[in-house]
Amino acid sequence: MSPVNYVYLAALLFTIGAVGVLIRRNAIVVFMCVELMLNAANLTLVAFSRIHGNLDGQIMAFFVMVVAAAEVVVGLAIIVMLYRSRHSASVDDASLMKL
Amino acid sequence: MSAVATAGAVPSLWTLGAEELQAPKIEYGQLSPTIIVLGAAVIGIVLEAFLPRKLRYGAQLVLSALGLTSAFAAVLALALTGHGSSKAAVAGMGAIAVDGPALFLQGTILLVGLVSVFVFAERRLEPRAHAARSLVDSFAAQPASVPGGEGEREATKAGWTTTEVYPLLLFAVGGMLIFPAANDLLTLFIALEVFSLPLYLLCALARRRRLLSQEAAVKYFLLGAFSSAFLLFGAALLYGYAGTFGYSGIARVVANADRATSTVLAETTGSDALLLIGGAMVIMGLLFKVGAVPFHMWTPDVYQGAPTPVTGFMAAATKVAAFGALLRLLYVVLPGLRWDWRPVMWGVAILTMLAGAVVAITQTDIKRLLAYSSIAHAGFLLAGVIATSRDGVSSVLFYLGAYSFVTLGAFAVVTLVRDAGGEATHLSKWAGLGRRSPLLAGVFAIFLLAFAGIPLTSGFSGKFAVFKAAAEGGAGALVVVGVIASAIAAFFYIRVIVLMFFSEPRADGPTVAVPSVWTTSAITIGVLVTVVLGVAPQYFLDLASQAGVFVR
Amino acid sequence: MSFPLLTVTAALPAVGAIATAAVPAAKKSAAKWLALTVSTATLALAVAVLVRFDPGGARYQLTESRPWIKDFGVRYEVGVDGIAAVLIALTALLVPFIIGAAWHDADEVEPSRPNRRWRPTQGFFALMLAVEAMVILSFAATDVFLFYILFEAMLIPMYFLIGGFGDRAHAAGEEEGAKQRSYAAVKFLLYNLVGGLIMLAAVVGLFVVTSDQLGEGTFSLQQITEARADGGFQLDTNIERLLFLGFFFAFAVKAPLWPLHTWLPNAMGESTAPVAVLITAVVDKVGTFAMLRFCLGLFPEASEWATPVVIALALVSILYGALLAVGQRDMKRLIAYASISHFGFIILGIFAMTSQGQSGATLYMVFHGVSTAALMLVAGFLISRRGSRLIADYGGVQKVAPVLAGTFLIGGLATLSLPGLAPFISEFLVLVGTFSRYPVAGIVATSGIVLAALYVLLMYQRTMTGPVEKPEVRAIPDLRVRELAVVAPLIALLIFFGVYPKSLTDIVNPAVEHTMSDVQKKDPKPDHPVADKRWFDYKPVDDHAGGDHK
Amino acid sequence: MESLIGLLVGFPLLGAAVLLCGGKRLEKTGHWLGVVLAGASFVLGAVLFFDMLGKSADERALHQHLFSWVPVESFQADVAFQLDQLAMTFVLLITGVGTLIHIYSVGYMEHDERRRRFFGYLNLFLAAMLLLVLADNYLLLYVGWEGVGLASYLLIGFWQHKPSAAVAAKKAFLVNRVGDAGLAIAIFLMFTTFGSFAFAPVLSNATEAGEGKLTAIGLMLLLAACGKSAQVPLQSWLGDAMEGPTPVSALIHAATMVTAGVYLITRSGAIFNAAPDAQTVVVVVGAVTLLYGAIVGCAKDDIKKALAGSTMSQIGYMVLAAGLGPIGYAFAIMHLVTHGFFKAGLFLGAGSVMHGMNDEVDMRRYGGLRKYMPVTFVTFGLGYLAIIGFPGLSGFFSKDQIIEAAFAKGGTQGWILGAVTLLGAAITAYYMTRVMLMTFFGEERWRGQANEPHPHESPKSMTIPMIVLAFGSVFAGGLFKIGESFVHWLEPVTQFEHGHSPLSAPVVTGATVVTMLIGVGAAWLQYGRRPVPAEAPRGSLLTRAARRDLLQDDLNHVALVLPGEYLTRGLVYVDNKVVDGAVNGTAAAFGGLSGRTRRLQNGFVRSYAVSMFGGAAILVAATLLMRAV
Repeated sequence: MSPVNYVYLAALLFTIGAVGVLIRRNAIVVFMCVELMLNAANLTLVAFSRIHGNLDGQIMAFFVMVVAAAEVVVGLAIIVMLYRSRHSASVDDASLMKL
Repeated sequence: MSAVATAGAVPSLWTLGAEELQAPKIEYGQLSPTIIVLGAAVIGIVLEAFLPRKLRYGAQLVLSALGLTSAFAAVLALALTGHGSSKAAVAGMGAIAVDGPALFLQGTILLVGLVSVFVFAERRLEPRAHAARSLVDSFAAQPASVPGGEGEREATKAGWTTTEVYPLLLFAVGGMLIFPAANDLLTLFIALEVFSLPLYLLCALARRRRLLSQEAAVKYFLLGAFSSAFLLFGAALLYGYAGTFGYSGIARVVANADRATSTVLAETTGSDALLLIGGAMVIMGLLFKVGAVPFHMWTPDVYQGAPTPVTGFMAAATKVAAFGALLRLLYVVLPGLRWDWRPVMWGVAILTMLAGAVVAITQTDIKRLLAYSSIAHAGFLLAGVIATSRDGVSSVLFYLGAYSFVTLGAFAVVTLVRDAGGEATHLSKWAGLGRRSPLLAGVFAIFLLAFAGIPLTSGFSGKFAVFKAAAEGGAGALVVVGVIASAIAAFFYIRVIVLMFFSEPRADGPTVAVPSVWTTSAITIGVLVTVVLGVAPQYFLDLASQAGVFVR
Repeated sequence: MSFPLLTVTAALPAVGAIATAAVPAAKKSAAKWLALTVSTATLALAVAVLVRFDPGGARYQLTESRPWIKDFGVRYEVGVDGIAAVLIALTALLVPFIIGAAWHDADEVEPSRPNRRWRPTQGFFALMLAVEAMVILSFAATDVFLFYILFEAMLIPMYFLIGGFGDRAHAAGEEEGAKQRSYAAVKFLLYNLVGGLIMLAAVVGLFVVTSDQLGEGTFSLQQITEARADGGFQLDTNIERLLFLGFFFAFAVKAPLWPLHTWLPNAMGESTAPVAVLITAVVDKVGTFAMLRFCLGLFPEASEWATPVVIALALVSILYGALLAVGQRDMKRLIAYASISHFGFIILGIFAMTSQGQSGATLYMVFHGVSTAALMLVAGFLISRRGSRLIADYGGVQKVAPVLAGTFLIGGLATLSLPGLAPFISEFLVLVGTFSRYPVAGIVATSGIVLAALYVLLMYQRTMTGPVEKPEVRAIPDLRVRELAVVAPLIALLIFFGVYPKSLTDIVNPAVEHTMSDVQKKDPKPDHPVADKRWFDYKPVDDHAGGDHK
Repeated sequence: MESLIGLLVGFPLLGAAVLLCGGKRLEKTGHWLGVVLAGASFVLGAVLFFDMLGKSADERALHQHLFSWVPVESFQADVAFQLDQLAMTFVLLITGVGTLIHIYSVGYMEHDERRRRFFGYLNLFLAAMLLLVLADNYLLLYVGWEGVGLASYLLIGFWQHKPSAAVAAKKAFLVNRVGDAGLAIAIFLMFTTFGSFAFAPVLSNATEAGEGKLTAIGLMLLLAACGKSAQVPLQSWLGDAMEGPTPVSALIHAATMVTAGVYLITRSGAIFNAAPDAQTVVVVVGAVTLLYGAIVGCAKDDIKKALAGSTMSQIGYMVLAAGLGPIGYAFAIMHLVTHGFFKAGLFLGAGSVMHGMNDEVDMRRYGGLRKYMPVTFVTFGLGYLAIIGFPGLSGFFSKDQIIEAAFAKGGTQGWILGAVTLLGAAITAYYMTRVMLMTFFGEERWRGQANEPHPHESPKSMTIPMIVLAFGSVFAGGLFKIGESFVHWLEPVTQFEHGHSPLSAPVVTGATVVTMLIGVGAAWLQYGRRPVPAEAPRGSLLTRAARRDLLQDDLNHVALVLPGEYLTRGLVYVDNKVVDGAVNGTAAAFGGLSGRTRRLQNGFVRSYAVSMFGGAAILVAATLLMRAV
């Protein structure tokens, strides 16, 4: 199987993630979709790393994982805070500021 | 398995021989500004853990100020020793460029950070917590507590303050220092996250109107994460195209230099789709940070909800960092694609200028108004970016410097106009401010006039520089659109001035708090920079134009 | 470098403005006297400029030049030709009178007890001096960029003068008055700002073309003119036209030219009379001056290209302004529309491209300034007495305040260009200059003088004559000494220049010649020129030389 | 001697300045200052006159160059005076009659609290009028031209508390302005044609220019003359101008200012001579006005308005004569001078009557006044005889010669003009007899009125000027006629040709006398034999129209005033709604756009994300598209 297919798969994942961000209401799920997008990127990186035969992509993937973890920390903190003050994790409820 | 796999020479982390590892060469001197700031941030965290509550404020303040000042001194030293021009080089194994634009922007960011620290440190505005004698600042007593809940009340009573904001600010500044200097996509992404994550948190820390603050944080975070995913995916595609993350490497591939030598490259570069899609997505990530239409929608909400000192810092510093990164990306990585991205950027710039100006007309909240104004200004800056000339770079650099101080000053003024509910940001409450406090209103009017680009203010010099560069770069039509947008924008800046000076003060109008020396000095610096860059900009134009060359 | 007279002339009121603003709250009248003293001293300096100016000398004199913003090709370059010198003198002349007339204008907005922060009187006079400084410097600027900066920057103090210290005599009550006032101020600022921003695009464009052709971007008028004379600077026709339009638009807003004029009646109506004078007599002159100096000087060919349209617009302005003046019920708006009509004449004179037209236009700027000042200030005195701007609220003032009515009439007569008063000279020159190149336009414009008589006399008739029917009018006192001291010298000047305009034409003519050579135009020759035009070259008409004596 | 010319203007100007700026201190004595300065000007004029008489005809013209006035390139205007025979004639008339009327006014305005100002205006008028006739170029003439207009404006509206006076003053100025515009355009034309507008160069080179140009100049000058001299179609102001104090009517609106048009045409003779078409128009204007004025004069019951109609008519004669060219100029001026005497006298008489009749002006409320004011009656009667052309009196000589010259025009034109002038003479006799009869004869209709007047003779200061003018009315014509002295006096300036009338002179004279007698008879039949009704009868259509100035004002109202008002109102609307509306509309449009656009900012994160996603898609697509294109 050509590694290129992994790239296609990654693109699919990325799209699923993006669409998930657009259609899901729950902040946690939205956030997970973002993570999905990051992972799609990881997959792409690894696949291209394979294709190009160098390590850069793989190293990048590690960095991305770390960053994603950090993002989770911050993100969850914020989402939990939101949940605690509103008793809802729906992103649509957080729409006090508009226009 | 494909041919590549069977070649047997697939390097991986597991097969890599230890003897091939070379110790990375780090130019500590050239990276010192970043290292100092990040170091200070780490120390800040440590202090936070070990110092008693009472001492934290003072210690953090000194540490931040010291860290930023010494980092700025380091930048100065680097610039004076020619690292901005003749000795410009790529440091940190190709990760970070130390050149004119980088140093100029780092200097600007550090100054902005320093002034922001001043605004953060203001503790005279909020009423004292009655149980405790301690003064409090604009940040939440205990961010984790539920708004309006028991925990919050107790924390407030106890007079707690969130001194973590200083290390957070330092981390953000650290990330921002790297961002415009990042010389490969990996560093770019890391820097983006390093400065974004603290900002998300800072947004959530307002003492008053915590629901809005939290909402701002959520929105900023989700959308920020969303956009960084795009950036990352774009980076991955670019990597797929060029086989490297390094800017110069990609640029070489784009310029068709390396293709012949590599069969793999010949395959991946066979179609430019990877390059174009990847480039567009990376640019999109940066445009998000810049606040360009149609990636601007977070701006008003976040600017409005975030604690005003944070808004000021974010509005000024993020813009500087993001434009720095955008410039480097477009000028170093994608100059070969100029004919592809220029038309697209034209569209974005025009949309941004017009949308920002038009929507601002009907705003009723001063912070949202300034947010839309910042969108319009992003448009003007994009006009300079599109010039694709050295003049374009230096004009954008100058504009950024000028703009960031006006913004800081303006938001600092906003922190002072208060009523019982905290800051009185609704415009109707600003009616007649000129009667009650002519000095403050006058200062704010100067900032507004600078935003509007009235001559003898820094806004005018900046705008002129950018338009000049754009016109010379053949973007005369953009100048015309810019001029029209300026005219529209003038309308709402003037509206605020009218409100302040020519409307009768309301009986329940806000009071103008008398600030401590911190905010005063921040505003003073803002006014000084605004006027000096307006009246005698030549020295700074020289600086910017010397700093107008990227190292490749 | 010799003594920088021009800089000092402009800087003195600027410094005065700062000093005035700094006067403590309790010392209101000190601020007034300081402002008056400074403006009078400025007048002395302006007279020195006139005296040191040698009409037979170089085109620009008293020049100063130092680098300012190298990156933008900007220099601090000032210098005066005859036109500028005369206009600087006008500005410096009018401001003391304006200050004198405005002596109590800020009193009404004073807070009931002195307030350290809110000092309207100080602010009012400081703003006036600031405007004066900027206007003077903009007349002296020979660098386009420097001019542009002042052109824009002077809007700000003007804006505060209009919006902050408006006319309290408002029919619809205080609140509505405040609304109207701020509307007027915003309108003023927006119109001019939009004009200025469009000009900014053209300024940027000018930089680009100069840097393209001269190697280095420059805004120096002299440098560009010289380069063009050498053939080193030739603009593409289309670009030149675009740039011209950008500049012209801004000046046409400022001047104001139909249909960009509607800010003026609002601004003049809502501001106090002295500020209205400042607008129309001083600040707006920068617009017409700039047409003469920059549009014609920088873009001669485009100017010629645009001439038919500009002349048509000027004619429309003349008639339209006059007709609207006839239809006004508000005295100050009437004078504003009259000014629009007069600006039409000035622009007509400039674009007629004849010596008479341009000399006439220059004189027109000066004389219109003085005559409008006289008329408007007296109108202001009247309005402040009765508390109304509506013409219908008056009637028979002549009976109770004959001196006021007399000065008002003289101001009005000057406005309708009665011979013997200064504006006649300028109007006639403009008309004759226009006629000699564009006869039809000349004739159409001439019909404006009939309309001028109509609106002036109609206003005079309705306000000053007739029986005194209203008790408020009966209580109107005559002019006070201060007010007479403001008006009398203006009237004296109107008469003096009506009789002896040569004192000004001698200064202006050489400058006009230069402008004419900029646009490479010559006056049209008469069809049957007579050898010499002076009577003393002729014998008295010979009784047998009559011709058809059969 | 030259250097004294300026003083002619200077004396009254000084008087005006002193009187108008002098303030209350001059309230008591100011009017005498006015009289003295007017007199000084007259004396100086007389001195210059006798000096002039001592020279040969060719050397009589004097010049005084004061200073260069408006020099701009080829446009060279000087303040310079030219005193030749024509100007001298006017100087004497203006200062002479002017001084008399100053004296008269001392008495007439005795009870007016603003008398000082009145004399200031009168002096101002004298100065402007003298400037008008002394100017050596058209631009300076223009100054005087508008200057007299100003003085006229101020004096008509002197009683400003009367709205009618204020309106009349404004109307006079406005109508005059139309004429002034004509003069201005004439000057423009001269400048573009000759490069000059001074008399000497223009007039001596007039023939070099094309006839078309000259016709245009001539017509424009005629327009100016029409305005100033109340000729059709710009005559409407003169009747209303009678709102002014009577001395003003006598001086300005009878003797001097209104004749300035005749002066202008005569002065510009060289231009008209070379432009026959323009001359024809001049003649037509004169003929029409002489009939118009006469008809209007017949119908008016207001004594001053009747006289005003007469003035128009008489000036019509002069204009007609001036339009005849060199055969008529001298007679035009001659009639102008004699008319100056008798018309001023008539007006002063009318003023005297009003003075004794509580300022009543309606002749139907006069009657039988000859017993009460004998001096007025006699002087007025002499003026009356002079104006109707009673043989031997001034008017007879001057008018008769105009009628002769009209016939001498030759051809059909000559016959028509002759007939018109004769008809005019008859009507003149009719309306003047009417005035005479209604005022001084018949029943004392003023008796029994609510506010019964007590007619009495006027004081000396008023009667003496009337007597002096009566002398002029009687003898001036004869004096001028002796040896054609007046014609020879003017000939160097205006040229003179003998007209060749198809009718011999005695025939014309006879016809004139006969028509005059017919007019007198008709009037006597109507107003002498029968009692005059105190209320005006309805009258015929023509009478009613004539009472309304032959519908002139109505015509103006419909043709000019109403459309003007609509235009003005319409423009005010346009300015507010369209011009301003466009701008406000643009602002509002941006506001609306803003309001609509900001709704996109709906507060939902997911919508923002959609926008970003869409934006990214577009960005990518656009980039790809750019490559594809």
